[in-house]
Amino acid sequence: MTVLAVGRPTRPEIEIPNQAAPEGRGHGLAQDEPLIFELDGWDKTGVDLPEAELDASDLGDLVRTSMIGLPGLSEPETLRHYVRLSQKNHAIDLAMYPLGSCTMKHNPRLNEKMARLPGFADIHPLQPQSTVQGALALMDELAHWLKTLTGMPAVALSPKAGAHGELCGLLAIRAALEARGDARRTVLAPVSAHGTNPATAAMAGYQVVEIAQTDDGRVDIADLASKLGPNVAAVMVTNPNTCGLFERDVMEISRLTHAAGAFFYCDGANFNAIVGRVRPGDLGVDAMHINLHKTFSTPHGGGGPGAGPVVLSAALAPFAPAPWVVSEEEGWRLIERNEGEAAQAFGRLCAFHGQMGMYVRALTYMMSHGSDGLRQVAEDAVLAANYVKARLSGALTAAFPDGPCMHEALFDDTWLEDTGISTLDVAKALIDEGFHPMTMYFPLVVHGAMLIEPTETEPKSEIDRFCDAVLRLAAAAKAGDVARFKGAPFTAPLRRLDETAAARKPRLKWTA
Amino acid sequence: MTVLAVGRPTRPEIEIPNQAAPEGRGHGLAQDEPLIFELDGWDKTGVDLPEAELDASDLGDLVRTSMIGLPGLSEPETLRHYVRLSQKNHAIDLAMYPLGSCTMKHNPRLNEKMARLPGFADIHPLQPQSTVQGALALMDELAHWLKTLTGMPAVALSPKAGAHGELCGLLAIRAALEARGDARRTVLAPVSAHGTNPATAAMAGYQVVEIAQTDDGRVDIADLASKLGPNVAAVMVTNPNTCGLFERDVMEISRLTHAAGAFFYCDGANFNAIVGRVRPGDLGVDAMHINLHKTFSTPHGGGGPGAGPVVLSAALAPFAPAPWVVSEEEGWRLIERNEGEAAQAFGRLCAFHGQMGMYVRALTYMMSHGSDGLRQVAEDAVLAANYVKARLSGALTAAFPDGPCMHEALFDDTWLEDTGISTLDVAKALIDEGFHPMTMYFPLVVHGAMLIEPTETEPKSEIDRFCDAVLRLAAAAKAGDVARFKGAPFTAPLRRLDETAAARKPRLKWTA
Amino acid sequence: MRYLPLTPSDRAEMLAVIGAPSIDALFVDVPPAARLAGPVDLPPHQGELEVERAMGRLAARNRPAGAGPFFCGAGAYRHHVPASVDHLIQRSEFLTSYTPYQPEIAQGTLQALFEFQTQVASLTGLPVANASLYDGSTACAEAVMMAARATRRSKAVLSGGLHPHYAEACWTLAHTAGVATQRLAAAVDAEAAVIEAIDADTACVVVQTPNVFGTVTDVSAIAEAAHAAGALLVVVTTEAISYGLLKSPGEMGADIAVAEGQSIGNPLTFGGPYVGLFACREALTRQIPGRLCGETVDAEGKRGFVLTLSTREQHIRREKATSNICTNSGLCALAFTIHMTLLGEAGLRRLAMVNHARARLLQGALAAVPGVEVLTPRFFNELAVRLPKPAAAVVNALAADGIIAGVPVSRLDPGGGMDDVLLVCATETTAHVDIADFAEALTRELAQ
Amino acid sequence: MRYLPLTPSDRAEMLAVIGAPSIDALFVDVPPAARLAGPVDLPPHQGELEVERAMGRLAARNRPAGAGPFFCGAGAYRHHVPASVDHLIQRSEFLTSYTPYQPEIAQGTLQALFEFQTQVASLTGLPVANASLYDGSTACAEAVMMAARATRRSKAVLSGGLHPHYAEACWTLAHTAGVATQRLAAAVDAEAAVIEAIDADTACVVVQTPNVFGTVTDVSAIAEAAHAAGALLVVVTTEAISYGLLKSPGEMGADIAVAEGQSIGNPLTFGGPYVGLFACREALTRQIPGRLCGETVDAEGKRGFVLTLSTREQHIRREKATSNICTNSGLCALAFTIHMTLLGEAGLRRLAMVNHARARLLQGALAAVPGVEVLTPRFFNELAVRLPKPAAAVVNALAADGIIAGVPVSRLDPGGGMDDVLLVCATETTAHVDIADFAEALTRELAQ
Ligand SMILES: Cc1ncc(COP(=O)(O)O)c(C=O)c1O
Ligand SMILES: Cc1ncc(COP(=O)(O)O)c(C=O)c1O
Repeated sequence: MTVLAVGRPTRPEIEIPNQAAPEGRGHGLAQDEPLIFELDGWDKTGVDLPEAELDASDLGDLVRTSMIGLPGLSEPETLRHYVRLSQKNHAIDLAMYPLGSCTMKHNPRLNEKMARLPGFADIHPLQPQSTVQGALALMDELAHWLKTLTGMPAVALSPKAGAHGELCGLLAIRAALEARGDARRTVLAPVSAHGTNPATAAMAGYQVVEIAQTDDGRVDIADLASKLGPNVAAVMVTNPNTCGLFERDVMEISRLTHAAGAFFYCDGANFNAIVGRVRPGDLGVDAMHINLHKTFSTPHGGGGPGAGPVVLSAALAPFAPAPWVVSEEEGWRLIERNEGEAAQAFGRLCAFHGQMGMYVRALTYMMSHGSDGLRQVAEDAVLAANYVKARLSGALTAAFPDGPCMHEALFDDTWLEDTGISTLDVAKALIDEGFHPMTMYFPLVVHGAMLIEPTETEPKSEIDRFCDAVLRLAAAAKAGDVARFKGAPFTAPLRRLDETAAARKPRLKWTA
Repeated sequence: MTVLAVGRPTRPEIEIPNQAAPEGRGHGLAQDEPLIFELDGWDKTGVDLPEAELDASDLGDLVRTSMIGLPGLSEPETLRHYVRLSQKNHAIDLAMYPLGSCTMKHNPRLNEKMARLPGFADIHPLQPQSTVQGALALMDELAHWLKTLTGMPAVALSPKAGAHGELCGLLAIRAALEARGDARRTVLAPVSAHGTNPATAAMAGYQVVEIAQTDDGRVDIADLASKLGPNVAAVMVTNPNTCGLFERDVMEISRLTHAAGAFFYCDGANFNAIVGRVRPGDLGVDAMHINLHKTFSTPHGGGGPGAGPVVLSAALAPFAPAPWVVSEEEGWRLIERNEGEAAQAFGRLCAFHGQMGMYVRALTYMMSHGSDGLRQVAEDAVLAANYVKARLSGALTAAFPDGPCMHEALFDDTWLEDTGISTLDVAKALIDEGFHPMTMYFPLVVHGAMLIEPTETEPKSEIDRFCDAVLRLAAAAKAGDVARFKGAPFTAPLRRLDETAAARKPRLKWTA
Repeated sequence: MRYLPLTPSDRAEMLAVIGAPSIDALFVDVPPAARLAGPVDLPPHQGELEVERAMGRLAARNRPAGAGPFFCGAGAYRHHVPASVDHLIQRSEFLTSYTPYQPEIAQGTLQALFEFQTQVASLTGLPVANASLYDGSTACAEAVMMAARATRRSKAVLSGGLHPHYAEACWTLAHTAGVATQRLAAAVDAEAAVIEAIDADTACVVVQTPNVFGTVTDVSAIAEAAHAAGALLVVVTTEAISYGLLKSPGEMGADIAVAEGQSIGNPLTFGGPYVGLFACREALTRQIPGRLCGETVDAEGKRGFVLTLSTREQHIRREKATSNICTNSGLCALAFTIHMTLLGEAGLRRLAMVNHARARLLQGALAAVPGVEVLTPRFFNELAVRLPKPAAAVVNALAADGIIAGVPVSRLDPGGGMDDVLLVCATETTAHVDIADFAEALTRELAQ
Repeated sequence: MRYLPLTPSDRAEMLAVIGAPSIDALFVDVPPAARLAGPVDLPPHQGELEVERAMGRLAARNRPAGAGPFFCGAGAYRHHVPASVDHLIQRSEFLTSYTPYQPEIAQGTLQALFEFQTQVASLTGLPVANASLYDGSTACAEAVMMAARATRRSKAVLSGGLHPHYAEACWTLAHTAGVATQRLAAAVDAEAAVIEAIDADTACVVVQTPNVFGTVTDVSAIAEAAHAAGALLVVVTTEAISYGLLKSPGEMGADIAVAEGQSIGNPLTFGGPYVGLFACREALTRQIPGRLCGETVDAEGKRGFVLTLSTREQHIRREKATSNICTNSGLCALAFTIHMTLLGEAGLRRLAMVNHARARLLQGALAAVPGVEVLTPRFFNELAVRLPKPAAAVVNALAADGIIAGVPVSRLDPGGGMDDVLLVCATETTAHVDIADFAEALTRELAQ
């Protein structure tokens, strides 16, 4: 059996004899869909364009004469191809998607509509600022909401996702330290941290030292204290953490961190659990990214785009990268260059002003909820996770049974001991129950982790349906019905996929 | 076995023992979805509304105090419910939909986008005409395209679908006859006519007399001549007809009709076959409706809305119902009332000016194709149908094997003789092959009719895939694999439905 | 052409399989004189960009209701439709499917129609509803025809409060079938005159509430009078949101209720497509025009839905059908159902109350304008006011100022002698500032 | 609140199951001092209508590119995106799914990514492409880092034709990792100076074509020089449509090609979200940053796709990962792939030719304006012109006239002494009349 370091199998354990493919490609409403390269589109197009008025003779042999190798399809064929493909996806709009740490909540369609107003979608990042005052005002307003909700004095909007936000935060910290002539080289982070935390720290030029975890799933304060020192630039802690728990001693973490002359970076991926109820600024946080695509519901789109604004403490604010917006008497002004008020900025993260399309969606979402609704978001998210934990704890093994969890409930695979069934098998079996599996094998601190995040937008009936399905599977596992798990999924568009084969001899593009 | 008059079985012939429902409601990506009334939404809502500033005390006991009985769902629940339901539908966007007589062609998304421009979607039918000049210009332009394509001098835009257009045409004929003091009482129509033809004639106060059909699927001219007379108001002929054939003697039909003092109504549902190649005005037609939702691609939406403008000859034009648009020096003017230039109008068909939303889509479609593209539409549609006919004729029995067909190919069930398999069974078995079945049991003139209309927007590969599937089924039928047919569909969201039970004790709404 | 997938080589191959020498050979049955040699005289094909620009130019010449103060009603109403409604009805599976003739692969459409029928029945307070007709006016005409069939009588009494377009549509359909329509005189409170018009020939009485002048009436007495005379009562509603506040037709004794459903889920779109609601008493079920969706089971006993009682319909019954309708308003009905599901009972009631409140604010503001007289005694969200000038002229003058002041009665019913009457409407989309601007502009205009 | 399905009674039931007395009890781990007693100081929730109005007011204060003549490029391009692209990416199944961690129920996303990778490889003329990065600029910075890793060298030579924002983003990422970036002087034909900057420390040379001034360069000689010195060549393209006309990076010897993919399938949206394209030679595969989608089979032997080589990535390799990127630009990549599929080879080539032709028309028109000097010798669809006045002032003056004249170089690269240089761009969306209006207004403005 091929397994990853974290113990996750990567190829199906059962071998099913290679069956003859059915004749035809469709059955009922489902279609096996070839790749566009196999659809006979070598001389088609799905667009009508005018004749060019002039040729490219001026370009001489700069012109490409070789075949590019792009198939084209008429519009009806293109539409059908991608509609068919789409139906092979699970989605929030289809059923609960309890992917822990990912906050798969409802994506309001109003947000999509607003982002498509020509006044937002059809403006250029470099057209005169006098012609985009509404866009600048919107960025300013978004910044106001983020600052108020976090209790922080500044925000850098431009990071393009959470990991990019982490980088922004660490670079601001690095710049602040350099500004005081203090070249520290280490970042402390717990083992439970998301992979982006150590990866970002490394990118920002830091060595990562792990902080131990207590038995109750929190930062081990004694260990932290012992590792803090003059070489530590920052402590990176996720709060609520990736075990779904609030860091009870967060005040102490920030106190110790600051006492050691370091900065406190908070991974805010789990801000959904506390939005409107707790302000990270009140916890001593110096920098925290906010995944707008999690807490503020910009759609994940099968892997992005996201947006990862970073709120900053007063100490870090001067080092924030351009661009940012200031509101002046004559209107809003975009500070684009690292000069004047941005002279201390640590650099530039990306070409333009960040993810405007996501700003529109996030602000629409915030205004829709309002301060009352956002607080309710946190409460319902936490309530839902604790409900899942309560309903499943009898059959599964909660990783941290004592006390409430926050927005997600973490289980380990102790309950599967001696069944021959793995966390992966349970995940795949859940597919046969109509659900997207929970996050598996993350965080790394518990064995065979199953991290369940229902979010506040699941109705109780759907959460119950999910819990019923998990309990059914737990009963089946205990009853020794191994085939139901090892063979799963049986009802998805494909059976279990062989990831080992994919990695061993990578085929990363179609070839004729 | 319960069968309709046309020989169509209406309940499954096989009985499958009532199995225990699976636990849970989902499997893989599919969900069994309850009705909204079963989703526990009696005290929810998916909208946020302000408080009313005033109450309804002024209305006293005109106010409803009883419970209405409407469930409400939050937005995420509503979205999920209807997304799940949608996935239980076949659609053109999923696979070929060769429903003869229905012209299920590609629906360009540009048309949808244009119809949603606020300048079209957000205007009121009764706001001042000076504020809707663009809308009136669009109607005028649409009228121009329709008149040019049909070679007819006038068009009434307001009918809301094909059947409504038929009514419009017959009422214009009736008014024209009345205007000359000629109260005729009969309409002649072939047996192959669509059900709406006789139904409309009856609604317009006429008795319907059937015209016989020749062995080659056309109007029997001798029979027509014999039935024409001073009591015949109109001859209603579909051309191309519902057997998918062009009425070769159409000039003779119109000559005889006019000679008898009657009008020639042409059902234009099949205009797609000849658009840009033949103008009905050149054939002597007096009135013809055009289903914009067929030839001009406005989407069918699971049963409408459509639009059925009627082109009219000079003799009938004065009797067209208001509203219509005239272009004058100061701009466009909507004639809304049956006075002045509309004094002879036969009446009013509906409250406002017809299906503006469909006009936008249809004109967008026409402008996209242009005169060249529309001609190509007809050619490709006819080519595709003849190709299907050629490929299937060896295994199936073409109803009219000699000569080319137009946009659709008609087969009867002779090829199923002695197999115990019916046209309905073949249709249901096609579902298991991933296709929407062809039109079945229509037209009534051939036994167990199978009417296949591929349309011009099917790629050859998809038509081949369809033909392959039909040929596979034909082979299976001949090989006696009856179970494959009687049990079909096996792979659809539901097995075969019992229509007899539905009609015997109608349950037309949910009850607690 | 981007929508046509066949390539020249596809065409050649296909012709070869057919055994035809050319495309022209497939058109041999067309009389030579009628074969066009080349394209008709219309512009050639254009790319998306070009078409979009041309349509955009046309759209820009219209003044959208949302662009400023706007007070038109009279059968079509501007309401806010949640974004998710329009998103859902654009899903391929709903948008690009046909009438659900193959129920096994059309349960999405069918279940939604079943939900629609149930909602319409609840709203109208009647036991049976169909799966939609074209719009409110054709539903009204169909109701008259159904009443004539059911009672075998040949006269319909149309209240003077019935929307004139509806009355004309009824007349058009009825008179050809030999059913007379007696249209009573238009008046703000026209319902009072209905009862005396009922006689032994009367198949039905058609009464609208809120009527075209906005007046809300309890039609119970008319129902009693109609029933006593063996006639049916048809109750018409052009503003479906009013069901959220007012007694339902069924509760007041209606035999048939018809309505324009546009207000729920559907944009104004210059008058169409809209969706006609049609509900009635159970005894009339087999007389209903249009599609009906019913519950049944599949071969495994699972619940499912089908089109049913199709022996009423043209494709089975042909000239004996209850109507000629075939394609109806499926997608508009879906939009209605989704919006209605979002609203729910609580949302609809609140929405109705907000509409009513805004109309009362409008009433108050207009009543304070010198020279304006409010005519409608009890209204839901629209009312008639008398101006000291011809209403059409005032509307035109205010339009030039960017205010769409409402619908002059003269536009609907020219002969009525009500040229100075204006119909005004307020909904949840009417802001307080819109009302203030309107009152101010009207004051100014009337002072001239 | 319309997005929150739990009712008060649901909440009570759930608390009972949990055995908690109140919601507050679930927040016990929060230090009391940090528990907010009530809502923060922000407005309360609002309905769709109210929010839509507020956002509409903001949008109305921006001047959309489509509202009139428009000539901005410089890294973001206005192209026509077919309506079907935006329709498809809004399908629930694409829009509301996560990174495809469970491939059995994410084949839609995965197959589209595999198509994307293949298209990007074809366009760039390189064998391997990843599943997208944030945008062109971060892709460029990642390319520099990858080159440093692969060559174990620590200097990157950045051509003076590289978009200044890209150069800044490279510097920001590189310098913290101890990789020096040598940024050469900005010049319209800056590529000429690149070769001499290559030395034995050089990990890579970063050259943009068409460069920020629009200049198209054959970089083959630079490739040779780089390879001779053991360095890699990174070729940057900010206008992906140019791939349809110009020699590909791979054909000219690039080791890594990065590009901004926005032009294909994605609207301007004020600078983001966009989509970074990243392709390279096969030998670099295991050094690639970001997601890779690969082909495999399922347990029944059917073809399927999965995310692969994830041992490069942060979630497996943590601090040793090739990048920290997690969420990338999936939906923008999907839009790219769909638009690219609609275009096909023929469509892309034609589109590129139309862009080029319109830019030549623009060049001709501007060259005829007194005082204007065209600087760019060979261009695709944008070029630099020297004005007799500061470009920023001219742009502002023309904006007041409704013409968005382009991007002043001063806005990108303040210290460059090119205040009189204006970057102008034409695409298929630039109408002849736009060009004429621009030339006329510019003539007028310069005459003042
Ligand atoms: C805890 C945590 N941190 C950081 C990230 C990275 O965020 P992004 O994917 O937006 O880069 C994630 C995302 O999954 C996360 O869950
Ligand atoms: C031949 C024919 N005539 C008339 C009609 C009626 O058209 P509509 O459904 O638009 O009312 C149809 C529709 O199926 C048809 O096929």
